[in-house]
Amino acid sequence: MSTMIQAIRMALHVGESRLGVTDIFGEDVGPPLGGVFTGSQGLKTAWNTPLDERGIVGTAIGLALAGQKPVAEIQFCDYAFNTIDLLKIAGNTCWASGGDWNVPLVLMTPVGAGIRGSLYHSHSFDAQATRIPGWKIVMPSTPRDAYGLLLSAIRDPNPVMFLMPKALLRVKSRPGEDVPGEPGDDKRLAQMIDAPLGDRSAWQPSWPELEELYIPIGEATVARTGSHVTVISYGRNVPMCLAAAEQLAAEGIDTEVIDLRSLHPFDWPAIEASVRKTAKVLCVNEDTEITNFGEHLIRRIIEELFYELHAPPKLLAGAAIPGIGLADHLEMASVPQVESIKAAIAELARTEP
Amino acid sequence: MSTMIQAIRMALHVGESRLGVTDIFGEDVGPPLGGVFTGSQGLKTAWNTPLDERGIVGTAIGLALAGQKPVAEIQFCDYAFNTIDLLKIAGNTCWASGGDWNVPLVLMTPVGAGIRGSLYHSHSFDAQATRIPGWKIVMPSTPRDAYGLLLSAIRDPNPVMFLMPKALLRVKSRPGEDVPGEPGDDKRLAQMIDAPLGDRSAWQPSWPELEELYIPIGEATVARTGSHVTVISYGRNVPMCLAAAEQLAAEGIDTEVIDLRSLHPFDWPAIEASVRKTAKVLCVNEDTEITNFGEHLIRRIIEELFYELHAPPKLLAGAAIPGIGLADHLEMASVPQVESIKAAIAELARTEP
Amino acid sequence: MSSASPNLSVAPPSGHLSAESCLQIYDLMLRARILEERLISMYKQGDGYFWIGGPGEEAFNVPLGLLADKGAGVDHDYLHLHYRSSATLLAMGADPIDSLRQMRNVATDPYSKGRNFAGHYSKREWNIVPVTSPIEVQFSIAIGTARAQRKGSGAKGITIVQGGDAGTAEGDFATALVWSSRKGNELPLLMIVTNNRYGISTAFQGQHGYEQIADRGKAFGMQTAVVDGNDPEASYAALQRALHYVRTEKKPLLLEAMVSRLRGHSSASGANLVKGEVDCLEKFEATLEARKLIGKDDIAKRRAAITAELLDASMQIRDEPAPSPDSIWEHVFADHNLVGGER
Amino acid sequence: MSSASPNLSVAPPSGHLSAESCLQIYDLMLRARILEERLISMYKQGDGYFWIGGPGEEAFNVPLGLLADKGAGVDHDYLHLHYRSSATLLAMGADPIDSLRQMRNVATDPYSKGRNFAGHYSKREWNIVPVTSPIEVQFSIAIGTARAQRKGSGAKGITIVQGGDAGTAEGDFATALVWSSRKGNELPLLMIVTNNRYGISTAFQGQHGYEQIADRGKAFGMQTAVVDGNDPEASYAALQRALHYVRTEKKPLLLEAMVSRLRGHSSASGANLVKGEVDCLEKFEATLEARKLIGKDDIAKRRAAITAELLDASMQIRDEPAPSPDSIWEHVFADHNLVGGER
Ligand SMILES: Cc1ncc(C[n+]2csc(CCOP(=O)(O)OP(=O)(O)O)c2C)c(N)n1
Ligand SMILES: Cc1ncc(C[n+]2csc(CCOP(=O)(O)OP(=O)(O)O)c2C)c(N)n1
Ligand SMILES: [Mg+2]
Ligand SMILES: [Mg+2]
Repeated sequence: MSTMIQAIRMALHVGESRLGVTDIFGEDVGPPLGGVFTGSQGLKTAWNTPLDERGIVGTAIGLALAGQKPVAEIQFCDYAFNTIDLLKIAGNTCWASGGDWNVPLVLMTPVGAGIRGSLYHSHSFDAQATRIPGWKIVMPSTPRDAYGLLLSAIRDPNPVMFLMPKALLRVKSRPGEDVPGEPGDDKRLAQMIDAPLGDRSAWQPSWPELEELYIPIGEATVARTGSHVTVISYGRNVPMCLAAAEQLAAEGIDTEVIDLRSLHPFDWPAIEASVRKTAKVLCVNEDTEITNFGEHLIRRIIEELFYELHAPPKLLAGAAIPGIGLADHLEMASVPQVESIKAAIAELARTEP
Repeated sequence: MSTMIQAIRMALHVGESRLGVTDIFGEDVGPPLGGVFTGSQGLKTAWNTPLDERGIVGTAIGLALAGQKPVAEIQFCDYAFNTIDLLKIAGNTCWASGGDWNVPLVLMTPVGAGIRGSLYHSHSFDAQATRIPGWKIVMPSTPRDAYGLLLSAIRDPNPVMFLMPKALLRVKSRPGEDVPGEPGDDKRLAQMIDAPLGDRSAWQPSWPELEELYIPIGEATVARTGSHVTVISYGRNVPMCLAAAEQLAAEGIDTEVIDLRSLHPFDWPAIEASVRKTAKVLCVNEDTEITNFGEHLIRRIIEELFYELHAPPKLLAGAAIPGIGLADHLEMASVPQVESIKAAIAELARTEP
Repeated sequence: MSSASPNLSVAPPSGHLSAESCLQIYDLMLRARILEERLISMYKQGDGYFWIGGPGEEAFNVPLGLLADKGAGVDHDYLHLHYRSSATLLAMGADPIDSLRQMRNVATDPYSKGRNFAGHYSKREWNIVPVTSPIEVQFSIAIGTARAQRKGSGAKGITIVQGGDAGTAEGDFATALVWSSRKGNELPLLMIVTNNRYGISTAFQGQHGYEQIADRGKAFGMQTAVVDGNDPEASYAALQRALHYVRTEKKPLLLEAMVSRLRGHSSASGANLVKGEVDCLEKFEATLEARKLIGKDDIAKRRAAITAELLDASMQIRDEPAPSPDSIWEHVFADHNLVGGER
Repeated sequence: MSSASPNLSVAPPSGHLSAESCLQIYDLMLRARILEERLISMYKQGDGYFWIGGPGEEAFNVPLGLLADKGAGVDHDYLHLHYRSSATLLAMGADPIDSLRQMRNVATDPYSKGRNFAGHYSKREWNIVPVTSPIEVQFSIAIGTARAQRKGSGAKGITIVQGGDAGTAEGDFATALVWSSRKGNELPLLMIVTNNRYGISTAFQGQHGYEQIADRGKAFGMQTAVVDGNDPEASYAALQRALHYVRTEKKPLLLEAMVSRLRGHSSASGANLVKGEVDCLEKFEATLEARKLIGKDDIAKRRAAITAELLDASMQIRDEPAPSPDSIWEHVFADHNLVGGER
């Protein structure tokens, strides 16, 4: 029963010990802290960079061009917006050089709301990320998926963005979501791989015997099967959609929840199969709702499945405002909540063709 | 018969001589060049900045906060992607301070393909711009609209982005598209306000007696009325859509073309009225098609007018690839052309409900 | 003359300030320290979600607040501050209760209406530009207010921008150096780096190629200075000199102040007392005692009085309303050009 | 020893290179100049959409190409070049016909398959990282290849990054200075600024606060040098010293080369001859004549021969195919880790 952040740490350990990862770096990623969310504690190749996101992304690109395997972190995606030009270069170098160069790097960054982070610790990055061609974009909602997607990202010869749902990083895995090889007992796991509080200069992690698991980039998973409405989501919103679905089951509404996991490329066949079955679809994400990735999913569905639909596809996303406010009411009113997801599903379910 | 770039120059002259514009600045914006597209020739307050887009946007924000009226230019929108964080700050300062501060600045930048600009002189910015809350976004397709929208942008107390369709900057206005007060004879206008070639240190423009014209931000215009299909576009693609419509008229297809002009806020009533009439809609823009602003328009149409539609709304946009290639075939295959627009309209027109 | 330091005599040759000035500064340092302690306990009691602030910077930030030319518009100083500037605000005359309101994110928070973190001040009336979480962007924005005040503009004010040591690695710091020192186009910009030798968990050591960050200004031919930010009198004198230079020459100056970080980075790292850091308040108390300007009992009394005052204040705001959900839609756009003087 | 300058003797005390070396350098400078002239006439004849290149930088860029350790991978030098680097490519052994192919944006263009502008080179086989249009980003990327070659890595190569003078105002230039000079974490990075005193239409004068851009390195405690980039022998010697230092110390060095911009910024400004700029080729011809190493007639002959050769080359590619519309979909993603050694 690992947490997602422990699963990420274990994947990085497998990365640096078996898959050739040479550098895991970013602000406060190295000792003593090992990442503001502890994701890089106890890793051999983790180091602290200067406070300069442009340098971090540039270093990642350069290391990749030099045949290394860098995993770079932007401490919060809220602070990646001064590097979009460099992210575009990471994504266009292979194409611009006519295939002469590839850029095998992984960029990790925590995203989303849910921790009362106010204006600059609540940003989503999925809409921005899916606008940068040449990148693969993944976003897990369980520890096991985080582990398996990160290993696939490390092995990919292209730039891969690994979006970490902030609010889920410390949530424990549910049965079946374990990392293959982790000890069943979570206290034990914590003793093995969590750095102690206080002085940790002498501390060494003892890693479990981990098996490699590669969740293919581009494969969604049906987190809940249902027949009335299809909900397409990813990251933090997936457990919310599942909770909403459970509550609606009592009201006789049978909801299918697709956890997209990969935003680019995404699993169109999985979406198509589900929408053909339910004829009703809701897209849920936290990013601001104007020029939003869910709008792309809806456009694609409209283009290809218009005549299958029994109701207009809906988007439930973040309010189109300049920031997410600190106070409870403000954050709650700005991004989808279980209640608003329930209401949207129910409305779709009740729509008569 | 001014060109769009002359209309922009005339608006900036009115801005600095009557509307309190204090600084018009950017790379090569001041003497001797007066802008790589000549947009700031002969202006009193135009000056050259260091080659630093972050400094340009930061300076614009600071000048605005200090109660000045800055008009900043990013030489090509392709080079604005290292400033997205600052653009977000321009857009969130009023909100973050609970209304304590406003940020009255205008940011101009040339956008789009059509000049064989290859990877870094062909970018569109409409999708990125509409993702930055707190900004108003305008994009003209005629000299007159450029003049009237720029004057409205200058007078607005908020940050306004003025997207200049590169490929239209040197196109002459058609009848009725003149700038109020410009001399009818374009040779005469050129003599008055275009800087001479070679040494221009002694040159002074002589400005025509210009009337002020304010095209309200948020108001679209119906560039062509029609009854079979609604085409929603802006900037460079508008003349293309009009050409396609004219050619299709011969085939008995009657196309309505809406020139959105303002992308945020946009004119929903104009869209609604047209779609209720035609029941078929095509959105055309040049930006990459994944997480594209046209997808927002389609989602809104689906949400509000689903049952009015006789065909699935279509998007014709830029290919989702890392860049626009230099060679003719490559650029043509990457962004909408008159032929592809015609085909898309015709397909919609022929769709049976 | 400008409204700066209205009731403070210029430092006499000895380098000591007058008794009156010392006590005023001490009182403000103490209030600032106790304010931060109150904010930290509010955080620990669950009366706020996040704390970040300035314990350890009072000896520098109080003189800054006293010496800045306070007011609205280009004839006064613009302040682009860091998130550790509570002492500067108090020295300028801010009411500490408003900091508590922001910590509690209530609708009455005058700095952000319950939207932003503690220490994220904004006050147009005093030219205090909204503090932003993104590190160092204030250095790119400050060149804009400074340009509005450049030589020949007729503006009487200057621009002051402040940030931490780690943040100087961002390109924005270089942007401020480049843009403020252009030959013939210099800007009246005082750049302040408060160097506490840390960026969150990352030590200065091993991240920088120079001994002092102030050295980076030298390449640009600008005036630079380094001051012991734990000494309020030295800080006062250094700021007075720096402000005088920037005000009269209308040219940039880079000032580095060596300060302490007494409660660690933020609540994320516990906000507990850190060992081995100089405490400017204790140090100044010792100085004042040695000079017989204050006694142990006065100190205890003042401390108790201010603590009680702030405890009352925190009680007073207990029932102030939270912002309403619908308020998220307010102020997305402005209807008037407030900075342009419209109402 | 490294493959650098295989057939060039080290500069003798006199500062003069051997006759053989001088003639080799001259020949390469001449070829580079004539190549650019050919590209410009192709542009003017409508055989290309845009020209940008290096007339006026041959005296510096040829020695750079000769001295760089050519090869693939961390044991050779990575080159993050500017868009005026044709002379460097030719000195490394590139075939000029490939530059014509890129100008004509034909499918056979080995640097970008008809996708990018002239002068935007890319050659993994020689560690030539794709030239990017965005100014200065190469300085943020170069620190990454340099890190892969840092002290202790065992890598034999170093990283060379080059850009113009105006571009140093971008934060990326500061990023390279900060990241390459971190105490104890220095990077083997040679930073080159080719200073032609212009950014498009904007003169150096009035945009910078220092006399020499190289001064900016001093604040970081790094080695700096300024060289007359119009003198190939001085440039050769300066590069040799700089490369030796970076190679052996594994530390950064900032080298500023004063160069000319003989055809203006690009075809956007006409690409015509500019008055009042030193022409390094004419200057070197005069030197070689004075040293009796070459005569007017040889010069005329060589010029005629190379001109004819390049004219033939431009004929040869006339009928090479344009890239197909569908090719836009190629190489969006890589199937193999080429940089990791996969085929
Ligand atoms: C652009 C950006 N990157 C990262 C962060 C996260 N962060 C917040 S404070 C901080 C350290 C700042 O250190 P320093 O500049 O020395 O200021 P100090 O907190 O020490 O006063 C970091 C990395 C941020 N707020 N902004
Ligand atoms: C980030 C960015 N901003 C603007 C431009 C447009 N531009 C192309 S070249 C140039 C001037 C570059 O001057 P300098 O760095 O001195 O190099 P030079 O061309 O003189 O060799 C500018 C502004 C660009 N290519 N990239
Ligand atoms: Mg610090
Ligand atoms: Mg130059």
